Amino acid sequence: MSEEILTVENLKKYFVTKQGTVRAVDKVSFSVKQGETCGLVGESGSGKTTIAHTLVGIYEPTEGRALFKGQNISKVFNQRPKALKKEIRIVFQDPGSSLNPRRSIKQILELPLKVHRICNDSDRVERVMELLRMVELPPEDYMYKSPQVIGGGEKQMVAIARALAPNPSFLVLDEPTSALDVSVQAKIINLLMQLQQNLNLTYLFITHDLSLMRNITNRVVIMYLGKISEVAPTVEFFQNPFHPYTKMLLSSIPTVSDEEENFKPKEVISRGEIASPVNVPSGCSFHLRCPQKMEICSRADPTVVEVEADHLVRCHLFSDGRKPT
Amino acid sequence: MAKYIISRLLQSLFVLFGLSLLIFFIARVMPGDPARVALGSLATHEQVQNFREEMHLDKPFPVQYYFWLRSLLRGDLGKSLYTRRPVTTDLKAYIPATLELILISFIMSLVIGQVTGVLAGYFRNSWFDGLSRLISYIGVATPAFAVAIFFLLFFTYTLNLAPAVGRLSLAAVPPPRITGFFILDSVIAGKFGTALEGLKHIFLPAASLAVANIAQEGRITRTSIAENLQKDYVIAHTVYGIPRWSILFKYLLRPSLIPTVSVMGLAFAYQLSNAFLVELVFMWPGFSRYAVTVMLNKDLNAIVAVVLVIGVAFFLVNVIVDIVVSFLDPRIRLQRTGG
Amino acid sequence: MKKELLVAALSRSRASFSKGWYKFSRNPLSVLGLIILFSVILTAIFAPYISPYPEHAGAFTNFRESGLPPSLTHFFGTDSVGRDIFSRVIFGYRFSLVLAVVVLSLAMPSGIILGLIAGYYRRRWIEIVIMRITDIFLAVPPLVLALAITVMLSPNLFNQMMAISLMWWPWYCRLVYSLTTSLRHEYFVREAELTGASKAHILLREILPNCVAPVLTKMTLDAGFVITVGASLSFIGLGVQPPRPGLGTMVADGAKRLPAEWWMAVFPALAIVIVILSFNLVGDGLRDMFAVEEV
Amino acid sequence: MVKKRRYLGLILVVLIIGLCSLVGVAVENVAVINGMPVILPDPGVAMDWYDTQVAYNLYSPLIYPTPEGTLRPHIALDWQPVDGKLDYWRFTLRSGVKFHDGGELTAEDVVFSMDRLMAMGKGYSGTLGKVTASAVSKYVVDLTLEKPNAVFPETLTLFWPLNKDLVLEHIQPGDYGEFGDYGEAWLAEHDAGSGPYTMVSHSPGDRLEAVRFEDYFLGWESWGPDEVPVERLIFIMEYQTATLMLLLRSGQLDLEANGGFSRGTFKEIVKAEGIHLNKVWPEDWTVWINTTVPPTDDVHFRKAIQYAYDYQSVQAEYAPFGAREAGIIASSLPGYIAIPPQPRRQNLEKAREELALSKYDPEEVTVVYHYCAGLEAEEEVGLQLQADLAKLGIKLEIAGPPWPQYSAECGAPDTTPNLTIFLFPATYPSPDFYLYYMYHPDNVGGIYAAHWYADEEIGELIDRSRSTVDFEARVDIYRSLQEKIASQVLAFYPYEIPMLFTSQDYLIGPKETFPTVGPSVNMHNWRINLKLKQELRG
Amino acid sequence: MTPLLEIKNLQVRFKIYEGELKVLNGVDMVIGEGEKVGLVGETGCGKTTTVKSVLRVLPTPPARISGGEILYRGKDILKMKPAQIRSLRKGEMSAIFQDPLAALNPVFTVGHQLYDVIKYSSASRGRKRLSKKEIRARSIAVLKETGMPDSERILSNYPIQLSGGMRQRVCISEALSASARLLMADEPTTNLDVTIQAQILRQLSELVAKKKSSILLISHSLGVVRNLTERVYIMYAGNMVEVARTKDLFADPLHPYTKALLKSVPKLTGEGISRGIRGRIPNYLNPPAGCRFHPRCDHMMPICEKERPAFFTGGDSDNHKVACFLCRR
Repeated sequence: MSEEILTVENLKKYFVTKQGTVRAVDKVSFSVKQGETCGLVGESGSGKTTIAHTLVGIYEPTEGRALFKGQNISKVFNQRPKALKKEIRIVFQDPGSSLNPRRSIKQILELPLKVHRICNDSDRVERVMELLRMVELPPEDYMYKSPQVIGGGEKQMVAIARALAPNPSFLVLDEPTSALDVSVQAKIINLLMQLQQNLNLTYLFITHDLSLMRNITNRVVIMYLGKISEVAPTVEFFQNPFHPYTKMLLSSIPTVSDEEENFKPKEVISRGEIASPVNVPSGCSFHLRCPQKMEICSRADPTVVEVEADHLVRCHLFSDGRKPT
Repeated sequence: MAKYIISRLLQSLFVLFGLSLLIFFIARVMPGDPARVALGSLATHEQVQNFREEMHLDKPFPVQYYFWLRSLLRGDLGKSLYTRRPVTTDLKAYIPATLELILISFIMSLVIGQVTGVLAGYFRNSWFDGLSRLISYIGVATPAFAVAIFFLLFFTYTLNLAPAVGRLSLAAVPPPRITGFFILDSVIAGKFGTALEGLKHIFLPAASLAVANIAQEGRITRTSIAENLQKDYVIAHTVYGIPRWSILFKYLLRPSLIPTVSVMGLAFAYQLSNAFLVELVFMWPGFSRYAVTVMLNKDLNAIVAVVLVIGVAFFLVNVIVDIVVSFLDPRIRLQRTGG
Repeated sequence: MKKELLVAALSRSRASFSKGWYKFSRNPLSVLGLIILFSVILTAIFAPYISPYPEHAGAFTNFRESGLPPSLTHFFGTDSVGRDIFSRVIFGYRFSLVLAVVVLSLAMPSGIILGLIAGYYRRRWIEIVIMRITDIFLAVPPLVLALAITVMLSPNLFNQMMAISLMWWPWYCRLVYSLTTSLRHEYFVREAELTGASKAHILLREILPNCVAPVLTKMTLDAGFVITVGASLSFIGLGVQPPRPGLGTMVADGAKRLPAEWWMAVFPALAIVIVILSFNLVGDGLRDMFAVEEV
Repeated sequence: MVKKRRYLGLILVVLIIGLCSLVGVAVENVAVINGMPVILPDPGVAMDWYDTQVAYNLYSPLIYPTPEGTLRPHIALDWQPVDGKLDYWRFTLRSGVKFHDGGELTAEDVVFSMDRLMAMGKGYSGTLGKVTASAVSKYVVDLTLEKPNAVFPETLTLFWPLNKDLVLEHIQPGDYGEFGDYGEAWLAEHDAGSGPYTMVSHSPGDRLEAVRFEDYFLGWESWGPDEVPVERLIFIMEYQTATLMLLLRSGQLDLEANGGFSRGTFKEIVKAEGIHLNKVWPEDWTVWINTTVPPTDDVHFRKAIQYAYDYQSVQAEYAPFGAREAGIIASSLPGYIAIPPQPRRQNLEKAREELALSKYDPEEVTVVYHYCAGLEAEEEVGLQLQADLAKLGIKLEIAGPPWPQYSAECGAPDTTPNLTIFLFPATYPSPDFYLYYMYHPDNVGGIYAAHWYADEEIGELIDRSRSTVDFEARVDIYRSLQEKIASQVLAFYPYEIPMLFTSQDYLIGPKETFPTVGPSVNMHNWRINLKLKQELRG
Repeated sequence: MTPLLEIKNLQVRFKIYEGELKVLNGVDMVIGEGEKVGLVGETGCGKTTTVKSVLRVLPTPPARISGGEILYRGKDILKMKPAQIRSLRKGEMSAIFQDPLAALNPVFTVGHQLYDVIKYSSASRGRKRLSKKEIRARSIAVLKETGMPDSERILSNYPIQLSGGMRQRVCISEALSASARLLMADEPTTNLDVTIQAQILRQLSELVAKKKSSILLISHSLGVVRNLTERVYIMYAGNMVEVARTKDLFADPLHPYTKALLKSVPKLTGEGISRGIRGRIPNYLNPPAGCRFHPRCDHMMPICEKERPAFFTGGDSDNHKVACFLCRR
């Protein structure tokens, strides 16, 4: 496969709050290859959004770094070169909050064009219309509308168009469809897939929805409480999940067909609750919920090991690099 | 909570310091000669000059301020140029009268405002609601001095119901000073006649002062009751079979009190500044009338003291309000204790 | 093509306007307030043409006609030097409205800009400086500080305006500050930052428009409040100077003649109530208008 | 629970009201007097009209003024210049004058009080000049002056001896060496006097109470059948006209001695039952013209203003209350002359002529007129002048700053407005009061001389009058002084009016004269007719 | 099976500025005694309005029930007096709401709220009043039933101190503490993580089974409904479009909307994702005439524009009913 466009190395992001230090992201490493869709999966509090925000420069990492095309991008946005801002773009989770309700869609789409001087004044309207067409919104109907009056799916389309405006090569998609109905989600996912092909984009797709991952990603990175649990190529992962947590996750998914039901791992049933990121349990942070807990789990934090080619897992069961029997 | 109060205290110390600096600065920059004002028209130039030296008025601004700060640390707010006695003595003499007034009007506004607010909120869009809204609009829109004048005209001049001047009849002997609150002191001293007089006298000024707050509080309570009525938890309580009255007076009232209590700090501020006008109209020998007098007399020390006292009072009221709100609202309480 | 787009844009704004008007007019009191407010403003603007005795608002005495009760020739009666109170009330509105306009147009922009800056640069020294200064001004009710300052300046309309303006900006500063601190975490602000938009763009184009609704509502309510404070200062004797008619001054003068010549105080006082009432009603209407509707 | 507490409060309130209504309030023989804010009743510090408001009740002056402008013995039975040069005076004191603590007032007390006044340099020390006192015997005091002063006895109406022993008992640390603070702090809330009333409480600027002193040296007259002595005096301070009228009508206020009412209220009082207006001595309305700031630094411009003012208009309004044409000194005083040019009428022709002679273009200048906030009579003059000057094309700006500020403005020539209006009664009964304080170059500036015109010639004339022994010769000098002053147009004088105090009909004085004296009221021998009070006020 | 709740042709409208929103356009539904019924629909299709209508807690105005009947054991709820409704709420009907944080009073402790719920619902039965101790014991018991860890400590906590899952457990305890005969769960797990969702759903189904309650599970997620219910209603834009036994519906969806919806759901088996449904849900102000789905339907026929389709029996079972003219035989 093609080269790695983004590499995250030992990324750490801690937040200091009144209640204590929140270890949102704790030593996370992974990479994304050119042209692929990498899925970053986790439940709430797993730190997936923090990673996304660190990558685009909302936060500065506490430790570690991220490399984009070999360039260190571990800086906040106002220290980033403009060219980088043009290359890496993000689509936020909440379509309601990501579009300024007091600006028209035209104004919203024009901003990146102006900032990055993509085209001159006369072409700008044309480009805005082109962008709208790209996301299948008729420009005549939408250009002068306020984001307030359009539906959630359409808002997200506009947000995608805005992200695409300066011709980026890398898109961080932070749960772009989690707030939407499935029928709308389907539409947007299809659009995204199509755009990826047409524009040769690389996606880092963040979601909590494993079924969605199954259908769109090349690789998945599973996170739990700020740490990576498992990294694997998608097909491989779904056929053969290693980590007890990922199994629990898979088994919890509500399904709509018997085939799916049969597909789910059976041995791990969901129990317990995710701990607060302020009070991460010692040892393996999952050990309190883990049905296969061992004595070591409460003491030592396991390290990531590559069990099979490209399939990494962070669990004491696999500490010797092999599958337990 | 203690930590929170301490941090508030530090913050308010800074604010009060800035406030005194601000007043000092403005007073120095502006034209006008406080010494001349203080001594009156027959004073000779020499007398004025001597007086300036005595009060450090001839010194540059930072020196004056230094002297003031130094004596403040000894609990001395300086001498009033107007009454020629320590400002602290004046404050002690006048504050209770205003406190008594504000307290009574506060109770009036709380009781009347709450009751009308709850009823109007619950019986939304009824005739009662409409009437109370209309009255509250007018109440909010009428400046305190206008209320005072309308009340005077109606209650005193037309109906001859209430006296219009002072805390007691002019010739009456005030009760021995214990708390400084005439009504309370009279009751303690067993002079019930005086207490009744005091009540009669305080009624009009307190009512004039209360009008705006009644209107404001009624409105806020009404809105929050009406708003909370739509909340999911009210629906949930209803569905789970909790009776209507319990929902209204327990589950609805407490969260609805939060906004009402939250604005009480501001309401107190309004009452205090309205007292400036009401005390003038009703010749109420209180702190606010004293404040207006010293301000008009450019009595620098007293002005600074008055402003600081108001600042401190405002701060205390806000802290109390905060404590009450955090008692009512666990969300705030938990946030503050960091739990 | 472009023309069509323009037409579309126009019809959208017209639709949103009429929707706004609907929400505003749902409360008949707001409409009443608007009507009163407009008439007051028009009356103030055309005071010389509307008032029956415009010269009575200036240097004029007619001792023979002093203290006349309300009649058809003098709707509100005459004052102690024989001036028509009705005419003077009309001119008095001028000063009240000018006061409100000047104070708000001085206090609002400065307060808004400082609030934007302080809110956006949270936890930086500039926020601390601005907000601590704001705290100092907010530590005491505006009337008290305005009174202290007006006294120290010499009492006239100009100084009154300056003093009240000086008291007023912190309220806007704090309002916009709190709006900005919450808005700056909104994704659309983040997005603009990440895109690389300038600070000016973020503050003025992204954040500021979202503050318009609360600020505008507060402004309308404040106009009434400023007039109250101005009238209160005038009532104490620190406002519009004679012979120009200040409503508060007129009430104070008239109060001396209670109860016999009640009209001297009552009509100017009612005039104050009416103008403040209309501002409040309109302000509430605006609040309804800007309120997010839940379906 | 909240509800229960509320009920508890309600019951408590009802209970209190119930208890209260069972007990009435006892009525005493009290006179409530409204005056100016009394702040420093200490006669060594007291200054200005308002401070001395109560002085005659608490203290006794050395010499007593009469409303006619003459003097009569009081504590001093006799006074004479010793060598005829008017700078060395001998006073013989009355014996048996008792202080409130029972001690007798002697020469020693007078010397002490004079020393105190001079050492502190406050109060009326400026009016008296530099005085050295020495006791000749128990009842004889010599007072030596720096300069001859023919009106020195008149100024002694403002000198009230204090009880030396009592003051010395209460001195606190202060600036005067062995005398500490000379008892200043203590005397702010107590008295050390020999007057008809003894102070019992004082809240500066708000309220002062005094009770009758049985052993007053002039004794107390016997009372009529329904008449009772005023046992207690309460001085209050209130400006609100409507409030005062309400208090007067309800019988709560017995005497209004501030005089701050306006024409409309006077009319009301005249019509009202049970209260009446008392015309006291005349006062001059004076509008100072500041001669140091443009455009009023031009004498022609000043004359133009003088001619432009319509004297008849406002004066006519007050005619029913005794208003008449005003001069430089009060018309009741010896040596009064009407100011030329006569008759004093508005003369726009002349005004225009004078304006043409002045160096200012009326269109380009603004004249500023200040009056004391809240005083309608002063505002009326301003409004009238504004209308008059408008006819000449001159713009007059009127403003009414509050009193303290208003009087302070006159402290420096550049802050003094072009025109400032004041009402001047004589603090001591002599034309000298007007002439010396208002026109002597030593006293230029301040509210008594806000014209800022210092003329050595005038000064010399005034000094000459002060050293002239012969009364008639002195009066001649007063006349020529008035003419000289009038020619400079330092002020214009809208009208003269008696001070108008309002009192209850049931408050009765010894000789049916009003109890005002100097800048004070003296309630000695005043009494309340209870029957009348009952009839009038229920 | 006797019907416990029967909704017949329910019509609800909301008044807004632009006019009247015709939100519920003739909803029909039957819930049998002890039956587990699902109601699936996308955002804004009227699911919550239906529940609120049944509970009689719809804010009126702006809402207005303009037609239909809601029969509970044969009695029309819409015609009941307040007292009757109150007694219904005590032990007959109960509900769980989508946002547990909003459904709990923020300023009272969990224990306090639970206490009152138990106190008032137990009082109705004519049983003797429970003592404080008994109520407390029951509170702890009902919390435990929902799988709440550490339930005694939870009683003194405020709702914000709890995690989303725990809050929902508290709500379930409140709803079930009165042993409700009919439980309406309105999107009970929407805001929860999948692992927690799985636990809550498991717990809920166990409890319902134990208490032999009927349940109406409302969700936008087909998967959630499939695992928990016996019968499913599919709702679209204020209409029921399809109802069938859960197994039948997922095996053989008949309505074009149901089909499209099912295809839009991403599957674990990775079959790719369909292009969704074109268009968007109709504006309730001027909903399409006839079948409200027809503008988005790939199989639109002329009649669809004119007539609202009635329920036609389709598929293999008599219980499988579809409101689509395609199924008219």
